[in-house]
Amino acid sequence: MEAVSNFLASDLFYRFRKSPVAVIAFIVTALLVLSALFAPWIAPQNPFDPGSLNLMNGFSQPGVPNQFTGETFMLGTDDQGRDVFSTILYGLRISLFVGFSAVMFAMVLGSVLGLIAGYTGGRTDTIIMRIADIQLTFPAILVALLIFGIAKGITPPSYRNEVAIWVLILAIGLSDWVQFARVVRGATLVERNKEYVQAAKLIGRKPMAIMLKHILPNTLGPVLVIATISLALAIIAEATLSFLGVGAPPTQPSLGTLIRIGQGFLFSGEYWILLYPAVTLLALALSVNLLGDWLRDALNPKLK
Amino acid sequence: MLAYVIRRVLQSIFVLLMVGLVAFSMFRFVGDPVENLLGQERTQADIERVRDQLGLNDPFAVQYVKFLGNALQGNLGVSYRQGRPVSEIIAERAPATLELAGVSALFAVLFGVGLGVFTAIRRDGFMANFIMTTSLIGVSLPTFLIGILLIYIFAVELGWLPSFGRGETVKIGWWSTGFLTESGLKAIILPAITLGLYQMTLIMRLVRSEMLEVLRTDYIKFARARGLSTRAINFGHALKNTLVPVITVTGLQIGSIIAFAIITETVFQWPGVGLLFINAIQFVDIPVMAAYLMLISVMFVLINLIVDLLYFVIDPRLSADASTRGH
Amino acid sequence: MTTPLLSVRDLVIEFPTRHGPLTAVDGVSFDLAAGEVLGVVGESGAGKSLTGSAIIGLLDPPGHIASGEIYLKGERIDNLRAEDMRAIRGRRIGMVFQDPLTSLNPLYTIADQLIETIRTHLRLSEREARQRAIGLLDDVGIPAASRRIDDYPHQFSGGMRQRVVIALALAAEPELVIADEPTTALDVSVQAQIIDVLKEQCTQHGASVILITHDMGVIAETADRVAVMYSGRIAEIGPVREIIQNAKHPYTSGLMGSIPTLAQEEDRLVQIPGSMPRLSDIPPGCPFNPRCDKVFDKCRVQRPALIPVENRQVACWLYEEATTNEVAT
Amino acid sequence: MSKTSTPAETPLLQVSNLTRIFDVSKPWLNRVVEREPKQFLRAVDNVSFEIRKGETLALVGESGSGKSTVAKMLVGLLDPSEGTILFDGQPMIMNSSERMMELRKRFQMIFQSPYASLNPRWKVADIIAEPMIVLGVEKDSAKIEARVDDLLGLVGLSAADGSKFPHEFSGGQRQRIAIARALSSSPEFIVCDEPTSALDVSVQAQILNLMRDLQDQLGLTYLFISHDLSVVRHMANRIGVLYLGALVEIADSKELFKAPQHPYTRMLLDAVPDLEMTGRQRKEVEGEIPNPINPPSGCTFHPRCPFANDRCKREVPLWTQTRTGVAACHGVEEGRIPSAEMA
Amino acid sequence: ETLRWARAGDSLTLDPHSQNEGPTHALSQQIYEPLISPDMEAKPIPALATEWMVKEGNANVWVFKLREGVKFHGGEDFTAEDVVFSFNRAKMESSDMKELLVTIKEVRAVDDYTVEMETEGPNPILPNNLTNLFIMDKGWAEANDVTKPAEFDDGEETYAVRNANGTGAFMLESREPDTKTVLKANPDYWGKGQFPLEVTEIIYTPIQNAATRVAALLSGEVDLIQDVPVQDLDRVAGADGLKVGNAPQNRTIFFGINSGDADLENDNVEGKNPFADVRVRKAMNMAIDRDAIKQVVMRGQSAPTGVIMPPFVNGWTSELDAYPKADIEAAKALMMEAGYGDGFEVTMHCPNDRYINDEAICQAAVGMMGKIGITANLVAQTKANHFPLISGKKTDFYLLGWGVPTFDSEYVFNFLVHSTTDDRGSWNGSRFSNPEVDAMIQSLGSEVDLEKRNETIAKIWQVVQDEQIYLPIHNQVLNWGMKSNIDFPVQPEDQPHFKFMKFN
Ligand SMILES: Nc1ncnc2c1ncn2[C@@H]1O[C@H](COP(=O)(O)OP(=O)(O)OP(=O)(O)O)[C@@H](O)[C@H]1O
Ligand SMILES: Nc1ncnc2c1ncn2[C@@H]1O[C@H](COP(=O)(O)OP(=O)(O)OP(=O)(O)O)[C@@H](O)[C@H]1O
Ligand SMILES: [Mg+2]
Ligand SMILES: [Mg+2]
Repeated sequence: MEAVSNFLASDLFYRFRKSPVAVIAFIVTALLVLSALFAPWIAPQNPFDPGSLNLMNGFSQPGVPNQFTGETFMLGTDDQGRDVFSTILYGLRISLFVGFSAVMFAMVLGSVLGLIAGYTGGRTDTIIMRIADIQLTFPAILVALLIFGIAKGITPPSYRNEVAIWVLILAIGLSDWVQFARVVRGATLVERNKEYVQAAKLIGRKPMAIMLKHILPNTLGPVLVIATISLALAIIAEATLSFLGVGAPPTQPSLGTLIRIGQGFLFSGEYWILLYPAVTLLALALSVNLLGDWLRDALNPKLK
Repeated sequence: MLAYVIRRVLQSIFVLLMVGLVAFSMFRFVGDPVENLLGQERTQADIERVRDQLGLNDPFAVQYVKFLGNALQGNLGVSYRQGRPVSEIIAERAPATLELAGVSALFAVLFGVGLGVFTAIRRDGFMANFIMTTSLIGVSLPTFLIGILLIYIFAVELGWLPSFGRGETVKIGWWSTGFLTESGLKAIILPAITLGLYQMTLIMRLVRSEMLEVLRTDYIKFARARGLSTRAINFGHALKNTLVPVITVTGLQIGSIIAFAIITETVFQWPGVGLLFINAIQFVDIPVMAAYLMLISVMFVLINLIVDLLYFVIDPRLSADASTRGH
Repeated sequence: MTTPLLSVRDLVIEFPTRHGPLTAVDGVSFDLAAGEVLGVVGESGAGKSLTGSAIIGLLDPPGHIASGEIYLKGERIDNLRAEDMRAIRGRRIGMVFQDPLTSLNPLYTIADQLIETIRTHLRLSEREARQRAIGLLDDVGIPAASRRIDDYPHQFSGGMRQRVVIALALAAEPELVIADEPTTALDVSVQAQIIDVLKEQCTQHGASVILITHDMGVIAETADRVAVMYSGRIAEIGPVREIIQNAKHPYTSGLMGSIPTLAQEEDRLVQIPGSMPRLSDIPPGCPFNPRCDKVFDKCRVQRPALIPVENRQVACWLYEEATTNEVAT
Repeated sequence: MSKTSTPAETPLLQVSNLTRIFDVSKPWLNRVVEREPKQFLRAVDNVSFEIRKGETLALVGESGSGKSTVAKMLVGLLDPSEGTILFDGQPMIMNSSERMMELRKRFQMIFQSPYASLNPRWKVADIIAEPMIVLGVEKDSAKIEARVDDLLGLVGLSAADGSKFPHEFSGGQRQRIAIARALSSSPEFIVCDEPTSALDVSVQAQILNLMRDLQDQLGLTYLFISHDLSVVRHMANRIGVLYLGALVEIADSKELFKAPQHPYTRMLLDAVPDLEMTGRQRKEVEGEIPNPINPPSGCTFHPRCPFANDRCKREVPLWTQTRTGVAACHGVEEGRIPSAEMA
Repeated sequence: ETLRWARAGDSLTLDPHSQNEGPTHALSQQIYEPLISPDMEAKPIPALATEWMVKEGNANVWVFKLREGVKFHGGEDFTAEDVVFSFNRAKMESSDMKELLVTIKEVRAVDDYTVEMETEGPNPILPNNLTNLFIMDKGWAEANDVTKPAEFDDGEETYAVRNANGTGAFMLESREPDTKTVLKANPDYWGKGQFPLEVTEIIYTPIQNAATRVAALLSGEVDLIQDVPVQDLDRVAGADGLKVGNAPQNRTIFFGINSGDADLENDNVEGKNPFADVRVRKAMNMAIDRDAIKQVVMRGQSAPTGVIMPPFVNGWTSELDAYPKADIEAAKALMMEAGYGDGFEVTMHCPNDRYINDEAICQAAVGMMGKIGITANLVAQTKANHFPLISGKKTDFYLLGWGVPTFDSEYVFNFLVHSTTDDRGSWNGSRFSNPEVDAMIQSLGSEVDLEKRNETIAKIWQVVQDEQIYLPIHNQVLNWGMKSNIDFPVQPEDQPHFKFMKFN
């Protein structure tokens, strides 16, 4: 309770209220996240249950009754007769889940490695940062493609669908940890020379305790900013990967997969299969990006 | 500085070996090349014969050592798909990718730095805020969609620019360039924008925030106190200091431009190494994939080296204690 | 009376915040005669730097002059257009900042920075400007100036850098130099050298100096007059010697007492209880009243203006009767 | 009174031949390519002194003279390259043994920056309680709470301040919190590394007064580090002067100011601006501190010393007993330095 | 006139015997010629051979009369020597065409313009196998050291990969693989007067991405594209100056189901194989709504079928081709009867870059299976990953397409119905194995009595249909988009022969 009222009184919240862009971005993000969370209750159809679909509903125009079945769909249907609106909600779920998990994974991995590298220094630092360099040599989509390749090779075919999402998360997360590691390492290098760390060393605190209790909380600001912007990136990365055929399975499409499917109908006039998922993705990525942007400025003490 | 270069080169070699190893071990999982090599009428005996010929029955370590040994002699093997030496194919395709990446990078850097400086100087202006917000649209849609939309608008609907390929090219030695013909120049516009848009946004935002940071430093304040003109301060003092961190990121970004060319090249049927790689994946053309990854790493390493050397040019402090960098 | 070189009248500097404007400098007025050295002391946050920045027109936004006037040789300069003010900066008013490490652009040689400054203000050729630059460096005591001028800032030690900064501030022979804590970042043994150079150079060029510092010792040795600031206001202003030896304002005397000295050995230092109020809750009346041991009712309600006492001015109700008549107007 | 010393007891701290060498060489490859040897920086060079129970020893010196390095070695934040430190007769070996944990309770440190020395994410009460908990001084949480309140009161803050965060306090108040933290494990010996140099004079006076009060109250022993001679004079019983890592003079506080022996000590005194307007004729201070990586030969002060001769350039001076204490100077030893009584 | 031609994939090599693959043959067809060539309706017509017949008195020998006065692009005369050389080359180990020629024991030149081919036994359909067997010039091949097709371990590019010297209507001008290939009309072509030969230059560019390919046609940058996505047909047909041509393709799309194994790896039924029960297979067949797939997924561009062969094939009948109407209720009842009333779960494998809308077909099928309680987990992946699963017998439920280049059912049986042995049944992912059927299939190879042979074929088909070994979906329809001034029929094998192209 106190925390809430503290937050409401804080400068951060004040600046938030004063920034219309941030407020709008926040509302859009919140709406999208909530509708993804409650998709099963909001969506008129479960598009992930193929048995419940009627193929004849395919390519229904938004708001116009289907010529064969007479059913009407607010945002139309796709080539499988899936309600585009429901599919967007469910796809949003997948995209957000992949995005969140990938960023969490990258964040934890990167922060831990960065913390260790920055605090221990010396050889450990060199090794970790060299690994980071190698990682950077492999641009994100290559990492993802390769991990996908490996996963395909080592998982039995029947589990592919189940692991596909986790592989995506791993692939995107792995290509993203370096920036967390770098930022945390940089912050750790600064913090570890601060006198409060020396005060803790003086009383015989173990390095682990110093890293976790003292240094880590002080590196969270920039980490949070990167995490936000990474979230948008991860969602886009998932979409890009699906273009290369390594995204979510077609029976459980993410927003990216929907766009990949929909782009095939750009010339044929079934604009809604592409347009609505694309607008949703744009709204999501844009508002998350704007939030991240705003947060970066707001948390930067030098930028007031 | 010499020591620095030597160290970088040693590190690069290590990186390349690692990349080679990683790449090589991963390819074993991408699929079975033999299936694609033989038509649908092949027999089991054919499969065995070809596996043998390709050395796919050797133990992994033997394959890797063979690969490395050959690679060191500049022999990257023969493409399964085209039956031609990979080095030759790469040499044939690299100019297209390099020209595309070059133009994209130029586009990204020119506009990125320009708009970044503009938005930093006019920090609270309407235009600046507008640019800042709209620029995010460029990074909020996947590249392939942007490419397809551009094709739809500029090739199909307006008919102004070609939708695919490089147009006419001219050979200069082994290098084929699209810069010397009108159709070549027209053809590069859409792919370059598609590819560079993301990097442009990134550079622009980075330049802006670095510039804002620099504009707040004491030496800028002191420069103002000396009565220097706004121009001299913004462009002479602030911009140059902004460039130091911007160069690193730009270097890294150019690397990923080359990697992301995979998607742009697929969308625009741009005959570069990215398209080659995608074809290679579909065909499990292992020698081509390996060569491509090595090429990307070499480029990355090279770009990073150049970036690091640029630092020495820009920042006089570094020549004094080069040793402390990179640690 | 001759017009003073610089005249600051009721300067108010504000920062807009979510809770309304914060007044960081509140009604500061003083005059500075040509060739005079005015010391400005006060605790951190008292508004010293803001006052200095306001004079040279370099307040960092969102800080701004809310009211008051600043005159340079009788000409009002606080409301000039940006371009006109730029022409004054460096040419007529020079500035030296605290940290020589960060005041110089690390990517340009000393020569670049000096020549750029000189040529911005004076019509000189590149060669003449360079000649002049070398001369300036010589003057501020940089050995082998003609050789070292092409070095980069990082090749100089802290003290040398601060000499370069002084040379830069004096490059166009300004009439007024504002030095904001020019020695704080330097070593004890170098501080004295820098103060000497600064003073000597300004005297030579006939420039007046505003020396901002919180080191009373530096002021004692350098300034002609001193202004003691507290909570954005001047508490007391007058000749250095008198203020140090016989401070009138309770804050000033407390301040003097709290400085440990080499000469006398006291068991305890004089201690002013509490600390300077934050800008957001400056008490009504005299801002010093909660910490003052001589406080009385009036201090808590009414703000004292500067009251001339002998040949100085004090903002304290203790001295009211002495000059009631003059103040009443 | 704190300033009356009792010389008979064994000193609380005995430091002998303490040396710290930093390896500041370039990386191996650079040295090979550029044909440079390894480079070492003797940040602290053969320093010996003692501190008696209840007294305050001050170390003064310019930036880079090794003051902080000495302090860090004393509290175990840095390992000495050579030399020994005896605390109450026991050697300080910084490991996590039981004995060392016991020893750790007995000394503490106050740092220079009141901003960096408190973890901004911790509440003040937690900051103060941390040493107690980690060192196992107190286990019962109610008692810890009570002691935190006591400590806050002791340094002039209120118990309610414990639930705030550091950024809600002014610099002086933060330094009080830092002092409270230092006191929480009830140490006997506190190393103070420029505890007031980041503070305003009026606040400095409060802190200095507080520290002296605490010393009287709790019988503390201080090693007080500062570059400000006036502050040192106010706080210390004895003063050691460091130059380029080496102690050049140790003397009783009063004596040192009255009759500085080493030319460097004199120079430092001369550099202090004169608030009293005594009209004392100051000598212009010569030059700046040399690069500690390549210190001058012989007596490292000789390039700036007005009394230097050939011997000073060649020979490293040894300790000489002076009228007021000890000093390392050929001139003092030879008696060719004119006496410089201060007023 | 110049023709700008695009399709999804490029030819892999110009060496005519290295790759037995559609796009590769499509390009080679313009430059090289076989003895007997398919025309635009895929009917064999004389090319380099003018006549062919079984040798009188020896059923094991075919005689070919060669066209006289034909010259290669390099100016060399075409003779029987070249035919012998080319056939021997195509029979080599490293040739990809050798399987089509396994039955040929010897090829010999009788005189300059007569060639005899001796087969193991009587081979009535040999000429059908020769339509993609191109003739090279012996002298040219020897001079350029390309007397055998490239090996994979050679490490070097052989000359024939990027150079060509044929007798065809077009000559190679320049080639950048995957990018652009330019052909010029052959001024000395023997067929002048017989064919329209209106195209003077062909610029061939592969464009992989479907949207880009269509965009290129819509924006007028190319004149003819193969592989028009079905959803874009209307747009292309409706665009000014463009039209769409179509033709049934020689390829059937169907699902394979593993009915042979005792237990399935990819299902959730313990200890037994639900697909082993023919009722389950029948139920699955009934659950598939082929009309809906045609209507929605294929946009009308497919011919639903009940048998896994296209209509061109010897053995095809309209009865076989007939397919049941989807009947979920009946299918469910069958499932119940088989003891799977509650359904089961199984993995379905599908390529996503091989056939027209392959992934979408699978998705639709997943939904249809769902309606009778079979939960199919769809794994859609590239062909490079998909096909090895089938030939490696690692998938139980999969999509496959099959074309019949020989236009004879035997080809289908050999690969898809015969049990898997060293030389047969390599694509039989159904694991169906019946010794009697195997024996019947083997007999087809040497049966000279065509009537008897056709009877056997019909019998085998009956088994295939009764046992419901496969679930046929449809025959693909080919669509080519082109400028409306082009007069050019769509060839059922997806092989354009530009010498037939006319402009108006
Ligand atoms: N950008 C700002 N926003 C809000 N308050 C500000 C800002 N800049 C300065 N202040 C406030 O203005 C007051 C005066 O600041 P100023 O820098 O003039 O103090 P000073 O006397 O120079 O102190 P110091 O000795 O620390 O340099 C301070 O209380 C400070 O907190
Ligand atoms: N970790 C380190 N590595 C290398 N050199 C060091 C290190 N720590 C200190 N030094 C060097 O040792 C010398 C003494 O440093 P120290 O911090 O003890 O000086 P100081 O007297 O405390 O100075 P200050 O007044 O600036 O705090 C300096 O030259 C410094 O550069
Ligand atoms: Mg200030
Ligand atoms: Mg120190």
